[in-house]
Amino acid sequence: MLELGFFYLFAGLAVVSALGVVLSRNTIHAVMFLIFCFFNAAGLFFLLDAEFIGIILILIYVGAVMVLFMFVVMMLEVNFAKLREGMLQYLPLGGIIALVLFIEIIAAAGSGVFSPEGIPDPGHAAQQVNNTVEIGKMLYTKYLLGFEIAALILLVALVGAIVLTLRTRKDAKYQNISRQVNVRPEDRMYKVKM
Amino acid sequence: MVPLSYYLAVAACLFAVGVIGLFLNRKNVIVILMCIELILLAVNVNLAAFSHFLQDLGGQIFVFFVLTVAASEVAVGLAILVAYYRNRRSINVDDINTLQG
Amino acid sequence: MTPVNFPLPNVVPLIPEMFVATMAMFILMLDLFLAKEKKVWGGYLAILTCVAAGGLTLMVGSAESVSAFYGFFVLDAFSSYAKLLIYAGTALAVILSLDYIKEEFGVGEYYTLMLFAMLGMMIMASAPNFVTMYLGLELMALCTYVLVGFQRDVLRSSEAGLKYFILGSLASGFLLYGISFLYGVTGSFDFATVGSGIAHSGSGARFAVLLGLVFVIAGLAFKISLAPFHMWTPDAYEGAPTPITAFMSVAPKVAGLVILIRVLVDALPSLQVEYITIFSWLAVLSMAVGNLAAIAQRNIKRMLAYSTIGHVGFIMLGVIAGNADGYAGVLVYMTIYLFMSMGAFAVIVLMNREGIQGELLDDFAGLSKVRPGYALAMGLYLFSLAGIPFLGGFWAKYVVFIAAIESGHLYLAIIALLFSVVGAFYYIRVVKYIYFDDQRVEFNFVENRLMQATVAVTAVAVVAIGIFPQPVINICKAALGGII
Amino acid sequence: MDLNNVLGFPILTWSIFLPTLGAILIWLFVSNEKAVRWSALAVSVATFLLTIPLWLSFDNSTAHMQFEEFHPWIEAFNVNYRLGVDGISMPFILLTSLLTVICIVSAWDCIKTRVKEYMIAFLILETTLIGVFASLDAILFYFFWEAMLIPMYLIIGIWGGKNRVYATIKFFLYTLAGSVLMLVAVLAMYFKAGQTFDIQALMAYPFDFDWQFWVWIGFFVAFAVKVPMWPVHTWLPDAHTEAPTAGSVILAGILLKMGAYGFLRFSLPICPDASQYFVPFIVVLSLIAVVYISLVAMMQTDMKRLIAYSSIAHMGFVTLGTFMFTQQAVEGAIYGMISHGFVAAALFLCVGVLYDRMHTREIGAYGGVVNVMPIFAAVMMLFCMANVALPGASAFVAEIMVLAGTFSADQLYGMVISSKWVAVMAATSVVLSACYTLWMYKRVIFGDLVKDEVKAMPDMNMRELGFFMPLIVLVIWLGIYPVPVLDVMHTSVANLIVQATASKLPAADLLAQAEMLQHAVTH
Amino acid sequence: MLNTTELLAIPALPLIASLIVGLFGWALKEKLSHTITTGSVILSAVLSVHVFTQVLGGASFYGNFWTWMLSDTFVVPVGMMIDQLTAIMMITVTVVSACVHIYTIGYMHGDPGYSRFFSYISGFTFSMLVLVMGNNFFTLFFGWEAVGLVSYLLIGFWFNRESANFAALKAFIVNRVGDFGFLVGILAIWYYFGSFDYREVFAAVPAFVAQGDTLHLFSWEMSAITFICLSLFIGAMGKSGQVPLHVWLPDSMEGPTPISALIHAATMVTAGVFMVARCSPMFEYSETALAAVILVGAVTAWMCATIGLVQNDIKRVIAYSTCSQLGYMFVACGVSAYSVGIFHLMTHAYFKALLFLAAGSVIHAVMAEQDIRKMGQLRKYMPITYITMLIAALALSGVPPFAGFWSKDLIIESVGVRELGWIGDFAYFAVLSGVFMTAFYTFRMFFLTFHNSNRVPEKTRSHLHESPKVITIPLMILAVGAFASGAWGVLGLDIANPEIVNGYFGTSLFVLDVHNPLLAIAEEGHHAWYHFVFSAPFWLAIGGIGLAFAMYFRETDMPGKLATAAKPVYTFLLNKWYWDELYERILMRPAQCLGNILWQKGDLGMIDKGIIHGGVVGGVLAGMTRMRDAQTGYVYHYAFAMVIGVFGALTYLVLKG
Repeated sequence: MLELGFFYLFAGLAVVSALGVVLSRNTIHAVMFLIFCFFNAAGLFFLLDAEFIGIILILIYVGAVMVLFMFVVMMLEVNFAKLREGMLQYLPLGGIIALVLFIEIIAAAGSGVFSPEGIPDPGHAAQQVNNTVEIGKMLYTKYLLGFEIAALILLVALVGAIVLTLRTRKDAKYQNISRQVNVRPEDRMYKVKM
Repeated sequence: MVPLSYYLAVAACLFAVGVIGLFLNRKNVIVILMCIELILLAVNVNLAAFSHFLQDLGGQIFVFFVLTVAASEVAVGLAILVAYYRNRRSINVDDINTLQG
Repeated sequence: MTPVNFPLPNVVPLIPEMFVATMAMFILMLDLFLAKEKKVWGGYLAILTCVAAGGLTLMVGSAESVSAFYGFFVLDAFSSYAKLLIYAGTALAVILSLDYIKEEFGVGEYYTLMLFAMLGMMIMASAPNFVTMYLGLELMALCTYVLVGFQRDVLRSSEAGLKYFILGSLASGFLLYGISFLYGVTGSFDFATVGSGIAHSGSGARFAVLLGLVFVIAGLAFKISLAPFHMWTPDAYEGAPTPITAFMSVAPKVAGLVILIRVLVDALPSLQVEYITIFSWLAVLSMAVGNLAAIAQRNIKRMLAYSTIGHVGFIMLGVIAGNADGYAGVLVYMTIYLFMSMGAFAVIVLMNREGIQGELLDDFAGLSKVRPGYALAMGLYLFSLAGIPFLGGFWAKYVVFIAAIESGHLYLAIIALLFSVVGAFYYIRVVKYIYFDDQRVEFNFVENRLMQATVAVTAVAVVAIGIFPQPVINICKAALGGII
Repeated sequence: MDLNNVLGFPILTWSIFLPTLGAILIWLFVSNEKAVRWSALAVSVATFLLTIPLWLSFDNSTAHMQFEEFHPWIEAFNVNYRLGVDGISMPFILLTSLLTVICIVSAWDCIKTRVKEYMIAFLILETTLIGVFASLDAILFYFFWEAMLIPMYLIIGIWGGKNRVYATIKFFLYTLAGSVLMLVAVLAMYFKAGQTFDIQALMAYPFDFDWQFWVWIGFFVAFAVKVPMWPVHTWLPDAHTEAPTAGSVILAGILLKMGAYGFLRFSLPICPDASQYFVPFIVVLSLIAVVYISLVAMMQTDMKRLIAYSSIAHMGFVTLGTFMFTQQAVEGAIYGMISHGFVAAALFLCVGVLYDRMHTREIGAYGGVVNVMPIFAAVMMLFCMANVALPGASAFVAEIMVLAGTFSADQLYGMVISSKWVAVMAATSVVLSACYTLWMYKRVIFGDLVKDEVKAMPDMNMRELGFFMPLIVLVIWLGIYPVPVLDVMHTSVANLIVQATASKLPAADLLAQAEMLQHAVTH
Repeated sequence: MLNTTELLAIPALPLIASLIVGLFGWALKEKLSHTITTGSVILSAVLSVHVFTQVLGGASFYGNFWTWMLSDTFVVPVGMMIDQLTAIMMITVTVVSACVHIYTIGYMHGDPGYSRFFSYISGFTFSMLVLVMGNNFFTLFFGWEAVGLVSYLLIGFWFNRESANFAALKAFIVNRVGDFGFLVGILAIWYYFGSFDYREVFAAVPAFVAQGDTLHLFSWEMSAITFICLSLFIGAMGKSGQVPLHVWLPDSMEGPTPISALIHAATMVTAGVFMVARCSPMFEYSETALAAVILVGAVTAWMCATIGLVQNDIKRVIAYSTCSQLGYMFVACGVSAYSVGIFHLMTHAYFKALLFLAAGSVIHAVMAEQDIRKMGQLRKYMPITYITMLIAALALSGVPPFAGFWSKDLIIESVGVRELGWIGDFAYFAVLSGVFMTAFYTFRMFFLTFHNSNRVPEKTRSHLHESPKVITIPLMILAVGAFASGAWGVLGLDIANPEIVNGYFGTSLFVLDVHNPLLAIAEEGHHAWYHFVFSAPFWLAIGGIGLAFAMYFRETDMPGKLATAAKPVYTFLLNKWYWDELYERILMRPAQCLGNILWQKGDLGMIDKGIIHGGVVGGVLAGMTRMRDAQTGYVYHYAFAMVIGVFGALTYLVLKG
């Protein structure tokens, strides 16, 4: 019962704050809503015995990604957005389609195969099973390839982000590695005829 | 006990909010990026729920990968956004239309 | 804590992937140590990497299907052939970049990202499950987002990157959501297990399975620019640096189609009726969008973007056919399309001046009088794209049409052929500019031997395949042996 | 595979690819314009000489394919490189190789820009045209059929008149749109007939009526556009008007024949029942071509347009003859195509001669040409009279045979009126062709010399006379002694008629179809 | 049997001459040109006479030389058949042609197209000979078309004259209308008889008629033999200038006068009569066709005579007279007096050629003036022309003993004795009144030219002189024919004698006994030499001449008064019954209008603009615009499209179940 209560709490807050992300006029508020949403989602993960995922959601997302968001929002000095008429204009058709799609998804979610008869609740795992250890084992054995690729993805993201945003400012001094490597004695030292 | 469908319904709500936010949004691109985060969060909730109910750790590991990728995406996405902002001096979604037709 | 035993998996099938990853990182590092005028070495190295990877793939590849990394990687003839196509597409795109990407900053990163993108495609081609597929796809996608927006000082490049990124993320979201449902029904990410799981799932799961099917198809359709998931294509093609446009027009399509076929064949075989219905609609829509909207274009990159959409519509006939001939047709089509598309972009890049010229149709006016060789080659590509015989494009269409007719989709073949007539219009209109009109602007060609060789080789290939298509068809049929 | 090739040497392959080979050599090694002209001429003459043994060694007594060649091409789809000719296709190959020579000579001085490309385009065009007539594999046929579009598109587009872009794109798309449906029909037959593209095997395969019906329509669209039949003919006047002279010559001389040849090679023998079913339809379209188009031709103010329309009218005769299923009509149709190949070609060359001097095709711009160009006037008179189908000219033989064959076809399949009245209506062409041809001749050639531009026109030179000479000889020779040419066709046409009149349907189907026809007639 | 080589030489000689002069005329001197052609034609005339004498002796020829066309049962041979009918046509053609050749030497002297002209008329002689000598319908048709071609070329000989070019075009096209019928007839013959050969076809006719085949067009029915004969007769109408296809013949006078004489009077225009006579074995079995022949012939004979009354152009008067006389010939054929028709054809050839040549001589003298109102009193200047023309005029008017009398009288009698209902009555009236009018207009023309007052303009008056010998000698030769051929025909060849069947013609013509008017005439015993004194035609002719004498011999004001008094009639006749205007209104303009409508509205409007540009291209462009507009550039629209895609696919699958 307690679990259900927590579920409703987390789920409700997650959905409400998700709506807040979409509806708030102030981007900063939107980011804050998103952070809150993630917190609640992490709560749901805990309810699902997925402690590791829940923790990294908070650590990585709230700790790093959301900060990055906030950083960009601040950096770009975006004005407070005005709601435009355009939104209302598209709302009827868009709303209907989204609604029907939503109902279809809900119908799928509630379809027989996912009902308690289809998949009975396995209950919560015994305390001695360490979720993080199990995940670690899996990551380094069965899912090793995925893990390596994920590493490459992070590398690519790093390179990509740098290549797109790093600017050489005229008023700052930089180290030019290739010039340093390619330097020749003549460049640095020249004989002065006396 | 909370049935699986409940989790899926929550995920569906998050997904729907994300999608609606994506194409009804007229504010700025950052909100769109956040909507995408919502969609991915919905996926994660789904996967975690399935993982728990099927007693299969694979789902959680997939969530782990999704989170990794999502973080990378955010990094790249924000970088592109910054580059765009430098050129256009705006991140209003209605301004992103020089390429069309 | 008990020590965990980490057995070393069989890495032999992954040698090409490992090699490419290593080389990509090596180029990234090397770039730091190269002087400005020598940065282009990174490009040459990237070309060598592609070639060497091709050699390695041929070495490790076999007709039998080899599985590695606990079934997270599969190497068979199908994936090997797809990889060869991807190498060729990447190598040609790199060749086109040699003179295009010249800024002091980011040259090494550019080639690195291209190689990483290629790596992503390679992984996609070899993915036997959704995890590998997703990660490969994202590796490729992230690289291409960056590459599209690579000209960070150019508004349309950034805009293209931004749009591509947003929509690509959305598509990933769709794909993941679909995967999650399939996982929910079957409890596995492995294609084969998912396939049997769906086959044995009861009617109660039907709704969830259809949901998964639709969302997975939507996610993959985005990658291959199938309407209505194509909207990013024209904008991204136009905004991206031309070599990247060339790159995107072939290699990711190959990877996308290969993974699509694998998903359909292995994971969704019991939903064939459903997905054929969906693809029929999407194919017709793609042909309509691609061939009709292309007529309105003045920018040749944008026109070729729509043309790609149209071609994907045609290619889908092979997928819809749903048999070995159809899938082989897809490979044949992509092989021939590789040459046509790369050749056409090579000419566009050769005409490039200040990043702009060579993009508008008007710029091609009178080309035949100034550079008859380029004009001839371009004419061949265009007629080939239009599907006129003695050029490869004819057989490309032929193989998918005959597969569609064989499987009873006569009406689709007729619709496709009628759209191909519409499509012929905008191709021959370019020929009109090249051959019938007088010169309007000064030409200023890039003189690059490798690029000229690219034009020559692709033109000869288009003609040679047009006259003797048998080898290509045979190879593609053989490549398919692994999966059907 | 038992090949029937008395020469024991792949003459058809050589005939097809010699021009391309020549074109490649010219492309690679010849740069001087004059040398280009001479070498192109040499290649075309060599091709022509090479095709002559086809005639000389031809066995008139058999309807089997001759000079056959066979090589597997694309085994995956059972597409083969299968060549061979019979009495129906052989004359067209000679017609092609001869007209190409004339085209190249006629373009000698008129084409001043991009001579090399022009000659190469023509030689490649020749390859595709001969290929069409020599193919015995449906895909090979289609291959050449479509490939023809590329050189023709360039010829009209690069060297054409003022409105050439519109004309050439129209031509390209019209014909392409038609042919793609043929491709569908061919591919559909492939699976139905047990995975073969062999034309002879397709002829033998008993398709049921529904199948024939749709395949026939697929073919019809392709061929009707090419012929061209009303109402899909409007590309032709435009293309003809804008094409350079030699382009018009080859267009009228050969390209139009490909459509009717297609009817003979595909529609009739492969879909005999559908062909019979569609006879009334074809008859109506053909009569429209004869009457309607003739009236339209009369009102043209542009000479080339007028001749183009006259070509459509004459091709109306050809399609009429093709679908009459009588020996005379079919032979007349084939003969009509050959004759029209020469006559229309010659008329376009005549216009070309005038155009080279005045650079206009407007009838009104001329008048009194005979005063300054008497030889030309005589030559043009001859071809105008041939166009009118006066006895002694080749066109007469064709026209009379078609009419005779039509007259004797008797009860047409599903027609309300007997074929005699069809023949009578078609015979109005006797009057109408005279009206438009001679009226044009009168306005251009006769009359007083009042226009200064006309006064300055020199008569034909030896080169011009040179390319008219063979045409004059041929038109008259074919007009007064057509028997050798007809002899070539007899057996093949007789065989064709047997194929086209023998139903492929089982008896029960035939009964049902007869009832359907009865139904159609009574309502 | 006749000598094949000789027979082949008769058409071959003019052909060869024509080709030589035609191809190499530019290199030949005038003298060489005319020597070659004239020589060959004279030679062929001599050979023709020789053949004729042999035929008189009972010889004949029948044979094929080669196969023209061959396809299954469609066999077209080229061959010759020489019988009495052919022989008489041959001498008529070659003799008149020879005279015209000689005449032309003088007449066309100095014309820039001199050798071309000779080439044409020699070619014409060849074609005409092929026409008459052929042994099957196709050879006939070949000659038929060839003479049409030459006629076209010769009418338009002076190609700088707009009117000549127009006349040539008109002649050709009107003839093609006839040819259309002829061609259909030939095809029908082949279809029903399986052959083109005269002998085979004619032999099969009785059996065929007995079999009673019919033709249907919807509910309309016609017997096959009538269909064949009417089709052939349409051809004859075209070639022989019968109403309503007569309009080209008067206009054909735009050509040089020698060819008016040769082609448009003596030979080519009579080809229709020849053909009907040749096909007598078929026409005899179709009452309908014969009635049509009579009706058309009679209408033409009468109508063209009325037009001739008021014409002022000397050649036009003669031309209308030609039409009219051709009408007589057809009437003769229609009443089954084929031999008489051919007889009139022969006599007419001589006197009409003579009239034309004499007129040409006059025109030559008055500097190419053709209006008889600007002539007069020429008798004094050109006596030979005067006398020969007088002979011809008398012959044409039917005054005994000149040639025209014999043949025309027989025609009128033949019409008179046949009982043919209203058509016969009308024909009788037409031919009788025609005699009066013929005599009147002939002598009106004659008096105005040679008598009356001298109205020749001063300028040309000094030029008036008799023509040179090359012109007058042919006149004299033809005058002999015009004088004597009639008597020779009746008395020498026994043409009117029904006792030997058809007289001279023997079996070459076929008449059913019940039809044969000559039998009836013989019963009535009208063939006594003096009977003409009691016959109406004679007095009508005298009356016509008398009226002309009264009105035109001296200058009087009678014609003017008459014209004013009957102004509507006069105008109506002067404008030739408005036939040209009628055709202009109901054929030419509507055809052009229709052509324009079909072109502008049909081809350009409906097909090009409507279906192609409007429908197909318009559709494609509309699709294009729609597709392009969908690509708005807004990322949310793109996302929306993806959502719609997913929504659509999912909903579709869900609804489908």
